[in-house]
Amino acid sequence: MGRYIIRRLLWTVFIVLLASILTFLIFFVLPAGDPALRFAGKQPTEELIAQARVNLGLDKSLPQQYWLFLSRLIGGDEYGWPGLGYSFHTRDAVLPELIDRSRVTGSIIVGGALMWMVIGVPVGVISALKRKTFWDRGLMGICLFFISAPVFWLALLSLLIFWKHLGWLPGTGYVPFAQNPGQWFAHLILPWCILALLYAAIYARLVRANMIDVVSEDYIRTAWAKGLSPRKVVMHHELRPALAPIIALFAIDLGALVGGTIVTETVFNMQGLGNWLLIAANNNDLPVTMAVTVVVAAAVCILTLIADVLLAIIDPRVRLQ
Amino acid sequence: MTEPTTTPDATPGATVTADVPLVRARGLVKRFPITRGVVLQRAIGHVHALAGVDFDIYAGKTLGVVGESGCGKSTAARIVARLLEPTEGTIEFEGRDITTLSRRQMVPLRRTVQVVFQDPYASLNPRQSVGQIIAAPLRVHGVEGDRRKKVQELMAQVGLNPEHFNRYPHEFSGGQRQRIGIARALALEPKLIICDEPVSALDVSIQAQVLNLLGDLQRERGLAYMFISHDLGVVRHVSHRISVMYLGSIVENADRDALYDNPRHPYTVALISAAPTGERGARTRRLLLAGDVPSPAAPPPGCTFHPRCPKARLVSGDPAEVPERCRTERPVLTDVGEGHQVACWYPIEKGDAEKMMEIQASEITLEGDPELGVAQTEGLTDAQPRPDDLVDGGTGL
Amino acid sequence: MTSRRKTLALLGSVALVGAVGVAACGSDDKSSDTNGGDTATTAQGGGSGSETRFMSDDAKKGGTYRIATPDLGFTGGFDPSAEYLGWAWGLQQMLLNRGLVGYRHVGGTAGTEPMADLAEELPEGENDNTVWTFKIRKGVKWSPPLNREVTSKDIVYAFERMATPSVGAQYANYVQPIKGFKEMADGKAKTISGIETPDDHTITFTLTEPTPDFLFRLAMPATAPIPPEVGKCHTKAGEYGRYVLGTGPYMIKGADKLNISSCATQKPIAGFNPTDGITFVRNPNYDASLDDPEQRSAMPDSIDISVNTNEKDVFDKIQAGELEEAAGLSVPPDVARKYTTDDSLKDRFRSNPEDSTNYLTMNLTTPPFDDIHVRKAANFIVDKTALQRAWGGKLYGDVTGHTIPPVLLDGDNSIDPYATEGSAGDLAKAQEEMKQSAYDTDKDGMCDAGPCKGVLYLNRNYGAYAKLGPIVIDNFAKIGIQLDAKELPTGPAYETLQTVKNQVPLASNARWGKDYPDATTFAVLFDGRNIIPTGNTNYSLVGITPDQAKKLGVTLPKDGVPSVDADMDKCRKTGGEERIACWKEFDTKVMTEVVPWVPYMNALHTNLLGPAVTQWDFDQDSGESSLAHVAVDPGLQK
Amino acid sequence: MSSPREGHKLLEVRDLRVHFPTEDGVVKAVDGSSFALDRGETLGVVGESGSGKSITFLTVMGLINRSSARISGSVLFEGEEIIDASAARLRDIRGKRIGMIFQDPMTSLHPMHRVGDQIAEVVLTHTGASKKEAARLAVESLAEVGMPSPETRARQYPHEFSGGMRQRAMIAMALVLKPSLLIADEPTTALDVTIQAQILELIDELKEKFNIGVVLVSHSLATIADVSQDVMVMYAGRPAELGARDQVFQDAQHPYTWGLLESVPRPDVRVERLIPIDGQPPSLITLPPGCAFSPRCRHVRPECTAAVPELRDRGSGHLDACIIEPDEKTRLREERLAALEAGA
Repeated sequence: MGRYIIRRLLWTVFIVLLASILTFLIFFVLPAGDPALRFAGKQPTEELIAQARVNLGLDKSLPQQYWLFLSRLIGGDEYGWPGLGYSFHTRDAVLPELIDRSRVTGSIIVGGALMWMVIGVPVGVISALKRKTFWDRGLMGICLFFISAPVFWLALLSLLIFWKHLGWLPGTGYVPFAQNPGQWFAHLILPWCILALLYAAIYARLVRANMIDVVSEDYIRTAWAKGLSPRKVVMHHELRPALAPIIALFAIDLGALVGGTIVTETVFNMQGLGNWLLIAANNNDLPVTMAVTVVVAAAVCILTLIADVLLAIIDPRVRLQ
Repeated sequence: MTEPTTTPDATPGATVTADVPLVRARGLVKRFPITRGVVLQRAIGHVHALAGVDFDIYAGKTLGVVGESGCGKSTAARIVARLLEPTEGTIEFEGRDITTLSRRQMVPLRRTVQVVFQDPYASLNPRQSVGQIIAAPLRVHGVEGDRRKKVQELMAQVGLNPEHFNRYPHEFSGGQRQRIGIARALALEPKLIICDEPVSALDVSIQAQVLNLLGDLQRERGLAYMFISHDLGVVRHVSHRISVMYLGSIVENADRDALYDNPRHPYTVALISAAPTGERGARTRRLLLAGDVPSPAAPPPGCTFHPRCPKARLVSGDPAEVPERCRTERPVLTDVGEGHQVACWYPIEKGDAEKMMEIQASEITLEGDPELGVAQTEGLTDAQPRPDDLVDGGTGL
Repeated sequence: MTSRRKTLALLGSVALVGAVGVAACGSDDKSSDTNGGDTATTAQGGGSGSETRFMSDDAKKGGTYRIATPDLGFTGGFDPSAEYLGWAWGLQQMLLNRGLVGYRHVGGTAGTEPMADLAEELPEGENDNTVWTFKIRKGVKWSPPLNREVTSKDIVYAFERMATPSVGAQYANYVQPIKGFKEMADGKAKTISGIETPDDHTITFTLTEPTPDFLFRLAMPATAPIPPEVGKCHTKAGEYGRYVLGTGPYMIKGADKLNISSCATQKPIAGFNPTDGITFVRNPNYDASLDDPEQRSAMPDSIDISVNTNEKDVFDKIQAGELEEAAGLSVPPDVARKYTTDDSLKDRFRSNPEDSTNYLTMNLTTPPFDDIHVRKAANFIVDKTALQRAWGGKLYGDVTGHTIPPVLLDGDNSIDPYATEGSAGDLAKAQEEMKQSAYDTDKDGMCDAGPCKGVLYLNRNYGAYAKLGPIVIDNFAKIGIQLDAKELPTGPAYETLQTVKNQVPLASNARWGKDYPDATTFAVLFDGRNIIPTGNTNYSLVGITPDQAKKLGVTLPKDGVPSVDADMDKCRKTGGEERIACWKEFDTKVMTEVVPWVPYMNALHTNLLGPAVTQWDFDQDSGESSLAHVAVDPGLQK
Repeated sequence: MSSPREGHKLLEVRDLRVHFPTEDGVVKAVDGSSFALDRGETLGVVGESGSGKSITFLTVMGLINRSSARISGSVLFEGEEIIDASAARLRDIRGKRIGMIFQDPMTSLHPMHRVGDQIAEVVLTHTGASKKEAARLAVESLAEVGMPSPETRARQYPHEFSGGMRQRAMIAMALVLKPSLLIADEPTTALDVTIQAQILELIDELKEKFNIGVVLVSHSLATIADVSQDVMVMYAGRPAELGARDQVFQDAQHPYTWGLLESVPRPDVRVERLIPIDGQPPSLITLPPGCAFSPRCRHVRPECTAAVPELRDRGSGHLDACIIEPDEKTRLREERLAALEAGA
């Protein structure tokens, strides 16, 4: 197990490097505009452009630039470790902003994920157990609605109702937990719900499908033949195999959301990583793009690692190799 | 039907002379690597699915191959069908080495070898009508002419109503589906059909129908069969010559009746003895083997059967002892007369069977062979595929 | 210059959509990208502003004035030495830091007149406008933690920063006439020889050429004092933005906590964070008696600028009273319509000229636009009203027929050599011109030679720009020019246009705005000496010489390309009313003898004000809200 | 729980009917099944797919969902009528007094729980035993079924077991509380030949040892032949023939049994051509009138289709559901055997 985790962590490093190289190449290959032009101002002179290149490190060859990125990443820079440089766009150190924004995105994702699991799993289980009943059809209908409803629209609608009309919740924006836990919660509750509704719906359908598969497994028949109570059959025999496949998916979804809650962040005006990546991409902000890429890649890798370890604990057939 | 012989007579319809087998397989070895890693895979071991196998298939005749899961019988069949590449060894088809042929050169040969699979439903595309399914090989191989007529002829030949060519597989029963599979195999007029457990999934009363159909087709068309089965009764019924396989090797090779009447390998004896016959008191005459088949990933040294072999214990005179030779040297197939080949250092002699049973009786009740049960598990701890998972199911087919 | 990437595929799981507006300079578009149609309400700008300033009789000091923006969008990290965003200039000039020269920060021509700010009074240029001596007001103190009096050395340091390459000063070109500036910038000198400080309150600039508009240049925030004890710790491009100290009525919240005992102890000021926004609070060291109340009324106790990525939410909040106004966003047409049609709300919608010009640029070296008659025909045929509609209609822009925005010509908008009925284009007049062109071989008024087909036309691919394309294509087709439209995201569109060797014949993806209220900041676009291989802003290549053409790989038409370099040089040396007249003449010449553009609109800046705003004005200089003169009633805030 | 009174059969099923209403019609999976079984006896039940053999015993176990099936008749287990017993009552019986094992040991054990825990769960569910005690019983039970090193095995997971071992573990689970009845539904079908023999041997041995009744369900007559005292042949949801093993094998009375015996190739006897049963098993929704086997029967006569034939005792407890007179059948049987011999 220990060796496996170490190997996987090395693998993570490899993936992160690969992702950063790809991002780096995409940045320079895509015809997106020369960042130096932007920093040379509105009326650039050749000297100014050249100077901007030097200032941004764009005067060096691509391998040199990448090497610089890498050595800073590993060795740290004046802003701390890992060294992520400073933003082309805000001219500000990337690391502290990354930490700030990670808190925002983290708050959204963790809360949302908790919510969607707490809603999605029971809904799926109930639907599967009450298969083809009014409950099942009703719940799955609702799920289908949330899966097909555009997140953007749902988010705006929820704001309109709960902020503008009812006035129950504060509007958009983020309040750090350390500043005011109550406000933090009040501001996050809608984004959580919006994020959770879609995923809860997806997960409910998955759990239901898995449960239905599991229910017809031979070993469930064995469980009944043992004279177990229905509760015990569900809790002890059906749930585990039905949820095991969800774990891997959960990890990947969570990882993807690290950089992917763009719509939620934009609508609810949360300055998180997704939003940042969007701004960075719009502004040729290489250091920020690279930083978010590294974080997302690392998050996906580490989350899937955790999922795999969890899966191995839950399902003894899975071997960590 | 002629009496089975080692060198068969030229059967009507056969295109090859008696001496040259249709298929001659020599030294077939197939190893499946057990890999670790996602991108950079490295082999951490091998499943020895086939460990050097020789056999001949003659035109118009049936080679039966029996053995339990993990013995390599399906791997051998797939290699002959060219669905798998052997790791080592050669296959000659009508005297021509086809192991080295390119994909393109294989095309005409593929027509001459067809496969009928175990699960008739899984091997038929549910979205195609029966007519389309049977015509598919004709289309693929560019056979011209009235395909519909040809399809209907084939359907009639295998006992399906030719009017039903527009129906879909789910509208047919299991036995009828297997007939569809057979019709499809026949479409290109092959010389050899590989039957991989073709009746195992069928009900008893239907099995007989399909076996009779296969027999009739062989007589009419001079087809050769390579017939894979775990059911000794079925194999005996269809085969002219039979190879018994155990853990990737052929342990005994003999004409049908010689094998059943006078089995020489202890494993063959056990296999025949274990098969249910429905006879009264059969149980008392059973030779029960201890333990399970070891993992092909870690086959025992020497004779692979030695850990379970009752004859070896008879030879040593001690239920817990096995002769050194069996543990260290691997026996090769040796002719013991009239084309009867056996790979055993101490082939069964008259009276051995009864004696073995006595040993067995004491052994079976004492918790099998403790070493065997645990050793096998240890050999398999690291998610190595189990024999039944991998060798017959995990080949990507 | 803004470079944007509209979309970027990054890792399979991360898809980026949309684009958040970033304003790099006054020229950039912040107009609506939806067509609101015409609304028959007149813009409120253009006047002196003071009459419209007060919305309520009892505008009081105090409260927090709250602004939201989708992205602070600073181009130089808010470091005044480098920052080139007009809105950022406004914040620095009006709130944070006083320079030698300032403005009234009101709308209209009243807002474009230079005023003495940190200087005791405005000097006359001596020696043919080459020597300028200023007396600095005594007693003006830096905000905490500095607390000391501002001196001439602080101003010298600001100029030295601009001459330090690593700082990345984006408009140092405006102070290059100072003697010795270039030497320092090139590393040949340690100081700028043309700046002298006989004492702490006197500073003299000696210039290498007559520069009558030098006062304007000294109103730019980069020339305002910077305390060396802090500035010298931050010489990387944009870095000082998080440490800006000033002498204005406000300071960045938390500036007083800055530990200036050494460079190492300095941590970014807490009140400014590119992620969340920037908050200004009163500077305790600010003495209003040492300032000009005309320039700054400084009513609110604090000004809070927060980032909000949801545009709709921003306007919802303004209407609900949770915000006072937006920055970096144009009022959506549906909201604008509601506020312009309701008398009780009318006062809360403002529309002012931001002194920018929208135009189609034609390349003087590429066929068929190397023929002046084709260019003139283009000016006749384009339906400017239709283009204005594409931008949202009259609330968002005034149709124009010349290059320099009227405010810079003393409000004169009469130059219009290609006027047509309703500004809708005139086929007959266009064909008349076309007939005189060599590209009209059969003289039927239609461009029919080979180069008239498949003419590359560059445009942006989103928002209002995308709506321009079909109109332009349709208009040019009427005179036989068949355009081949290429629509790109903002960044690549700019880069394509700014690379000379691409030889883009026609483009509508660029706009231009003033840097300071003088026409010279528009003339630069036609300065042949400014042509550079990449990053070039003289898109039409006006005044390109055969030498330059050869170096850049451009083929010149046989008659060459007209130049206005001498004309602009002449105007730059003049001053006062003579100067305005000279620029009018210049503009007329550009439009009749060069014809590099089809100018079609001067954009209007729209503002929606929340119900708690009790006083508001427009700052003509920055082309944005005048935060120097806003007031809010906390009781009306939500 | 009442102790079984003397004179009661261990299991007595009378006229059991299990019908599943579906959209296409009522599937008559079991349509009048009657038989009985005593302790120390093995009842072999043979039939093809769809013959109702598995459904019959799933019904006995109470494992058929009553909301989806119509169940009628009588199931007396140790003298107690359990056909309409409450769910709780049935749970009490399942695992404790009736153990059941299934066809595929690969999938019948829970893949995520230790084998020992799965066995111990039966003990914990039905007795007040402590966890420790339950674990001890589980190991004991594993030892009982010939599992080498049972302590180690109890801590392992099913995937670490071979097929034979898994089936042994299933048997250990079924028998851990020493029930009086073991229902084995195709217990060897998925196993290799040599392992099949081991498992059958084991079941027989345990039957003797614990004096339990065993029901051995199989599609193959040969499989059940050596270990059954009584044999029931089922066709289309009804018993076709029921009798002592020797009666059924040596003196089969139903043409369907004849067909089954003749159509199977045997390793010990070779025939040139097998004699198959023509046609297909009937649809359980639209059963043929009268004798369900009549459309496939070579000896069919008009009376066959008139009424569903009753199981009739041909003497000494040998019952069959064919209306042809015994003498006539003896003659027909001899003819068939002669034809078979001719083919050999």
